[in-house]
Amino acid sequence: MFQLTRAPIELAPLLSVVQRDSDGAITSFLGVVRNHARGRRVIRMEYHAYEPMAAALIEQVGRELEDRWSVKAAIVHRLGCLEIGEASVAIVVASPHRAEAFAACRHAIERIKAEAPIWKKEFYEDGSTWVEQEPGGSHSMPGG
Amino acid sequence: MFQLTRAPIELAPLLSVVQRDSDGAITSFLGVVRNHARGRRVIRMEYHAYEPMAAALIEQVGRELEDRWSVKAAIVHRLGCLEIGEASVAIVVASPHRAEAFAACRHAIERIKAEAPIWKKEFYEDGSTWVEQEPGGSHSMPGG
Amino acid sequence: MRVHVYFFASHRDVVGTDQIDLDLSDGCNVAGVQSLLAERYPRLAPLLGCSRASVNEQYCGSDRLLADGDRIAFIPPVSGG
Amino acid sequence: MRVHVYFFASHRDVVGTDQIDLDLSDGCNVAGVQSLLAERYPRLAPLLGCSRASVNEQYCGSDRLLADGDRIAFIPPVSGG
Repeated sequence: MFQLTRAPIELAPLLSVVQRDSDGAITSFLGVVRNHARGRRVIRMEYHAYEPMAAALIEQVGRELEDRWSVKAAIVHRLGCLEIGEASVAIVVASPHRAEAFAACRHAIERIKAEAPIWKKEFYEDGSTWVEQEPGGSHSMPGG
Repeated sequence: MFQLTRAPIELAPLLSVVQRDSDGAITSFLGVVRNHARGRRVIRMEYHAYEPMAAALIEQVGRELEDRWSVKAAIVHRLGCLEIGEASVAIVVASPHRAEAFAACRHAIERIKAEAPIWKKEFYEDGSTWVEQEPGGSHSMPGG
Repeated sequence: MRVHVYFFASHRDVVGTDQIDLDLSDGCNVAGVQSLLAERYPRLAPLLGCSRASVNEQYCGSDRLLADGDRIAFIPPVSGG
Repeated sequence: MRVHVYFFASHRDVVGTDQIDLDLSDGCNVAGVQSLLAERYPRLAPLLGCSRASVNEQYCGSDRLLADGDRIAFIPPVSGG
């Protein structure tokens, strides 16, 4: 399952999508909206995408994981308005062994953060701004 | 929440235990019972512990994560009889940033696998055996 | 030939619309579209410089030649995940 | 002094019980208990060699001195997680 959604993300259904009887390890990553960024208090977040391209990229990343590590993966990215604490992205990876499950999960979020045409707009008490970090800027101050 | 349990492990309650408004990343690891090991077909698994020592060790590992990476963690290890696909251990780590969440989660499962006085007994169609791997043996052929 | 150009995030705010069509002469490439946009929307020009081009939902270089009906976007630095 | 010794996993199967009490002379250490057990349960002896000792639920070295009431275990290679 590789998709964009406007509904709240639930982890449990993703676990059952990926898990096979031969798997001994399941890793997951949730990106969640936090209450501060760049020194400012954030009150909510809006996620916006170039939808067909973002959907294709997420599927491509999922296939990469499955080809490179022989894992089974699910990736869901949420769009629209999110409150503090809500998940913006979920990545779930099942594998016979844990090393591959951790490596693939980490790879997926790095690829999505670097490549997926998705933008967040941060809302503060007195305004809002699109977050459009320079590539590389996110390495010295990584967000979620 | 750092504990041993005989009940099936659910991930969702652990997520809500660890998540703070300042967190942007939540990683989790589930160890699950798989249907083969050491070249044999496994039909179920039994987990057994030196309970007071295992409980103390799990709590100690959780505190280590919180001290070293400033994350919030939950660790639950299940005991008793488990069917294929059931989770034997869950580790959930919340952090403002993802690098710490991944590092802490991985550290926790490595520490538990190396140190926690817990043993699994594998059941096959024609018998059973305690798994008592030599330390280091688990590195060349890591289990879940 | 006619191509479709899509705008996202801050670019959309600057341009005031999410999509325009452009009529191009044959042989035009992505860099040519970028120049046209920079001329038509001066406030967009500096933003285009730190964007990545895509054609038909695939990242591409600025020398990519265009065909009738192509969908073009200049992707601002992304912040999903 | 009297100490309590606990057995787990394959050790428990070999010994046939999960716990015994031992009466020791003062000054006895963990290595002394290991020798006593190896003598009393010959099939346990090789298993003790690849175990880690614990006293009162803490891993310790074999030179650890024991006190009345201590809880001792020889932890077989673990396989949890």
